[in-house]
Amino acid sequence: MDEFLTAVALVISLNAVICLYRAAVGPTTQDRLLGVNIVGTKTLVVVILVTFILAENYFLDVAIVYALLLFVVTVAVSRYLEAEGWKEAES
Amino acid sequence: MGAWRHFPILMITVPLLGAVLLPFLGYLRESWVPHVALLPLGFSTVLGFLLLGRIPSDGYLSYHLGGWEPPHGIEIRVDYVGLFLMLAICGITLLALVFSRHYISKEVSRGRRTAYFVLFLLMSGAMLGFAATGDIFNLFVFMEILALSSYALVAITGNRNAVRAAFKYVLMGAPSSIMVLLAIGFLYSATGSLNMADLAQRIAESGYTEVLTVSYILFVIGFGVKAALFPLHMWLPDAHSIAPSPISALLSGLLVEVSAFALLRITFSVFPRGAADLIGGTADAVGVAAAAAVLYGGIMAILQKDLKMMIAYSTISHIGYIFLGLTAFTAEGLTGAVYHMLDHGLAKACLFLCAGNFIYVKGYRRIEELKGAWRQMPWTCFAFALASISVIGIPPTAGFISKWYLILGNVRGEKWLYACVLLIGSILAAVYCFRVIYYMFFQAGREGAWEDSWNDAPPSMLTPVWMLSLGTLFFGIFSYLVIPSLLKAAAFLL
Amino acid sequence: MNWLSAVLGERILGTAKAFRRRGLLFVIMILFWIILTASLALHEMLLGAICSAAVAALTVSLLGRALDPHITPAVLLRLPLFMLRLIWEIVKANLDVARIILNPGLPIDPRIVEYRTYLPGDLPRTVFSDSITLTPGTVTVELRGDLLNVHCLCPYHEEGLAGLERLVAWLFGVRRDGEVRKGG
Amino acid sequence: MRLLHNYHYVAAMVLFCIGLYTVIVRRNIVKKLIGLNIMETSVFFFFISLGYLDGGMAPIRVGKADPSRMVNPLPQALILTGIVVAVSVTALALSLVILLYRQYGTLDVDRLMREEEQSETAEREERG
Amino acid sequence: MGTALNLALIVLLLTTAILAVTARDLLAAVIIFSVYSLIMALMWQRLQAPDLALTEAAVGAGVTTVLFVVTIFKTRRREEE
Amino acid sequence: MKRTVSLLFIAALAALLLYVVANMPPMGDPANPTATHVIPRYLENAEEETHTENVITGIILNYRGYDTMGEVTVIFCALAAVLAVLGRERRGAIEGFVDRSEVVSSTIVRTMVRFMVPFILLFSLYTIFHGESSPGGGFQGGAIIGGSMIVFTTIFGLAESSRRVPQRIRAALEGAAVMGFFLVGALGLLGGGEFLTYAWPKVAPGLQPSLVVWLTILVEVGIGLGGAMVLTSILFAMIREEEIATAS
Amino acid sequence: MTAKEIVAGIFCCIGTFFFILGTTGLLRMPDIFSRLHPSTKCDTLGACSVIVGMAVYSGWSWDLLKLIFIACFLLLSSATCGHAIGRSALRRDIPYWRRQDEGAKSGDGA
Repeated sequence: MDEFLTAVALVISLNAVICLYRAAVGPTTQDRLLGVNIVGTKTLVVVILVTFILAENYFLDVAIVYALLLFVVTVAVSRYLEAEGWKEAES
Repeated sequence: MGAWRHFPILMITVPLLGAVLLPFLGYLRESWVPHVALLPLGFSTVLGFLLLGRIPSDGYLSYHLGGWEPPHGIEIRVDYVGLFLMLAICGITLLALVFSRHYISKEVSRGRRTAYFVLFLLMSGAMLGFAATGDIFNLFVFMEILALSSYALVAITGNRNAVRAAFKYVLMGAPSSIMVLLAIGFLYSATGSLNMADLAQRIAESGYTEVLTVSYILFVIGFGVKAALFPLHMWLPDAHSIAPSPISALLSGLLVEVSAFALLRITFSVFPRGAADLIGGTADAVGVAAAAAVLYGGIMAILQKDLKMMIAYSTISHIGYIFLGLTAFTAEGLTGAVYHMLDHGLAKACLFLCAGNFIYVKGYRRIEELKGAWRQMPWTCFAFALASISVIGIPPTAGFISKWYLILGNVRGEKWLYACVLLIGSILAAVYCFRVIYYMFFQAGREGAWEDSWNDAPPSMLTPVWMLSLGTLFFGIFSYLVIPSLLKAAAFLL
Repeated sequence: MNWLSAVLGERILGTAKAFRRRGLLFVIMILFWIILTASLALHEMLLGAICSAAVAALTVSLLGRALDPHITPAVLLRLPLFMLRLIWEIVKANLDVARIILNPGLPIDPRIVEYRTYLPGDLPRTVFSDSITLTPGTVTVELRGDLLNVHCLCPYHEEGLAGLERLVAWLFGVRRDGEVRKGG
Repeated sequence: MRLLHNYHYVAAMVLFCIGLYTVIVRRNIVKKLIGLNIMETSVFFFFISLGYLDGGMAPIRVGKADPSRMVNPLPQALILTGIVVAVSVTALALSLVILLYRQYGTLDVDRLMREEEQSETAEREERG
Repeated sequence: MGTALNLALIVLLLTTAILAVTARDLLAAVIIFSVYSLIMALMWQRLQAPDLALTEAAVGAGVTTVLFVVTIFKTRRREEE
Repeated sequence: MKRTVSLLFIAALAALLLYVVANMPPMGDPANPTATHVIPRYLENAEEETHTENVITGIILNYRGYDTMGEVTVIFCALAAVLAVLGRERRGAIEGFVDRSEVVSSTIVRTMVRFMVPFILLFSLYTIFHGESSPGGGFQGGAIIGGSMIVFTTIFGLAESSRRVPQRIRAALEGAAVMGFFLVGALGLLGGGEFLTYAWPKVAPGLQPSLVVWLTILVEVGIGLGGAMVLTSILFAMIREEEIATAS
Repeated sequence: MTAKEIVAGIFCCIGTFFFILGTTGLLRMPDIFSRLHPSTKCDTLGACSVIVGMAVYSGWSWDLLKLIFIACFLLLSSATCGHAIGRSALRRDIPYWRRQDEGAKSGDGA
């Protein structure tokens, strides 16, 4: 079972590599943020998988932190993206 | 074992604790802050003097924090050389703090004064901890406190140049800290220990010679940046000349020395004698760099037009002296290096504080503007001259003694070339110092540049200056009080 | 004496209300604490009670305002059913999106439509728009007052909104005319 | 092939060099700080790899776990301090960046230095 | 299989690091840097350091990123040519 | 020219580092110096000696407590440095601060943040208190509180946020954290032990185990709250759009 | 291979499938607004089904509750994050892709 879970984690992390394409290319910053958010979700899932691969259940705390932090970062950054101050800077 | 074995840790923590308490005082009574800030440092100084007779010159005081014995816990290890340096730190920071009280009204805005004193105390406490620790990772932690507070103190005036200089300093200082951390990692991977004494033992037994060598190289690069060794000195002239003068005095007179001292500890306490083949090549390279630093610093100092800039370049040159003493690998050279740390600390702090006096009274920074300064500010000018004599190395000042031992050490180590370089460095120092002295005393200034009556800086600024310059004289005349013990301690280190 | 009793009554009622909010928050928090600590030992529970009380006291003004008028025991009872239904909708949504993505022609015709909801208050609207985001081909991109801007992947996705609104209305016990059903 | 076996170390060193490259070569100061952070994390990564034990467990003794199979806790304790230091340095450097931008209007190191030269020449001319 | 996962994570790390360094848009660089921190934390968890994974996720990905974003918001978004 | 020199330097360093790595002890080998020298004692005895199940917490707070004291000082120093650079915040200045960006954040996000902040806070408390038996500890918990403050501040604005965590409270907690650490250290001194001994070996040996536990928890809470407040203050100082008075 | 493991494995496979789907959507979709759809839906469902699989795998234990909490949290947070990103795109007047014009056209929201 561990091998299987590791394989799943591997597939998901390879997936994340592909998602980084969006984060790298854009074209808008929102696209990048979205890509990053998705990579973060995948990382979270890998954390959960690793918890069960290593059979150390307190790693789930780390997963909770991941979920909280993903929310915090995405919301904070998109809030800054909304603000008007960007307009002249972006051009 | 009496209560005095707790003195080192109290010397370190009391300034730090004082730094934490100061903001509250600043909240209640802001005007008391400069006075109260003196208390913790004074306390440390007193403790240091009390400790003076207790530590033999061929032994050390080991203090186990939390009661965990060394390889497992952290050890504070104060040997004679370390105590010597700690006393120098206490004394010079105390004097610079006294000096600051009036001076900061000139350069630091009102809202930042409390922060200035907080950072000042943090910096002194960190320097003391840095000099005393016997654990290599703890060294890193205190180095970071030191670095953070010094970055902020360079930028504290908040004007354009200060912020730029501070940022330059961060850009060089932070990567160097990381290199030190990496070096610690390599060292740890090869030995499995972090305690300096334990490391010395383990290194002798360890088979991973490549790892140890590269670790030493990284230490040299990291501490070399912190100590502004020649090719890595770029941050120093800006930071030292732009910071407020008491801070320049600390940076130039102590911080750089303390970093060099850390490298000394690494070279002699961590890498044992048997490991000379590990670090020999690197040490030779350091010697070459140091020799280049002596010449480069001297020549650049001659070319400067700004007084503080000149003193800053002179510091680069003197760091070269200290490193040449280290790489001589003889007891005399080591003694010279340690004595030069003290002497250079006193003299450089004095020079920067004198420059601060000129800025405070007249706002003059450039060397040309000092023509005829004697007429108005004789006390400052005489102190400046005395300190300059020590920088050049003319008897009977401490500079002469330290240079004597440095040259002696290099001759004993059969490094004739370096001995010559040291002599040439002194000649360069004479050139740039005498130029200023000549301007001050023997040239007439521009019309109206200086008043005819004596109108010197306030006593609270003159006293530190004079105490520092008299200190160079004292340690020159009464060097026999210290030198034998230092020689013994150096032989013990080697 | 009349006004005094009125004032007192109000004060007591107000305190009771605040207390109820705080109590609710406290219960939620201590449940979360039990989940985190994964134990029912006495000292853990004591520590948890202290921490939860502290957090509840600190954040009641934050969470309470959003929760108070809407969260009733009935809502809590209906929540699991709502969740099940929502998860079913999410699965359907995913299959739908999967069909679109895997189609080589990418048959989408996106547009942003406006939708005026009759749900009152922040919490029901938030739940509604989050459910919209999670269900077929729709993402809420703006919520101003009772006006939602929804980005639809295909025109037919728009039709699902009304059903979803009914579901959320059922959860919070809201009728079409905007009245909140008491008690449920 | 020690290098292949120690691929964690290799990765840490490569990241370290990427960070150093950014700090030294890139001209934008925010970019330099990102490079600094990459350097820092790479060194932390190196430390943690040092403490790893094949088939080890996290050094948390829940139940009666076998201590000889635990990974080395010391580097982890050290790096915790290291992370704090890193975030402190970053915060300070970023506040310096804000101040620099306020006063120079640029984030480019070359321009900052050029400004400095200009201001120096201006000063020289002004003084005669 | 575990080695493959580790390698994949290292590839992710290197990719994110290079992307963060090369992106011309500073905000994008910072956002990608936060992913770098997240993946670094995951890597540390693989190396059995849960304490540090927690810290890095909270500090590296959370606090540092937001401080960077605030700075960029207050200064200039694009790298100058 | 400069660029070439830097590139050469980096290339040389990279080659050097890779050369070292090729000669380093193999990773994960139980016979490595790192795994055999100091560590066994920590792993064997940490639970009895420091009363923590999480060996890392035991090391941080007991064996290497002095480092942690330095770490707390570093945080404090960072705060002092940032405030020195950006200018101190005037009393009550932020509370009257008006958000200039004029963008009101979305209702959905506001509601969700309202909903999540209590959970984040409770989770961070859990992290702080359970540092000795599960991953976490003072600073981690503090950083998570810092995260909650970040999201709250960005969504609700600086004024609201600083009304909830006023400067008085922040300053008091920041100072108290560091001071508490020093005082706990000095407590060991009074009891006849060394600095940072969380016990009174000479005075009350019988009290020792419980004293260690309580002081450890006290220090953890101190670090957590202090660290959180420092991070919050740094964030506020950086967000604050108040022109500072530059004096020269 | 117990039944529990098989069920968990099936859930993991479903989750992986949805992840791949989400990635494909993220790459294929023409503009930011349509990219939000696969990310908020497929990724959330993928994550949730892996989490459910793990919950099945862990059996009746405290981990189950934690996993359920994480899943609920993920549902809420990904919906909110999707909304926040979409709103910031709308606010910044990023044009959205329309079928009729076969190209980007500025949409002012409605």
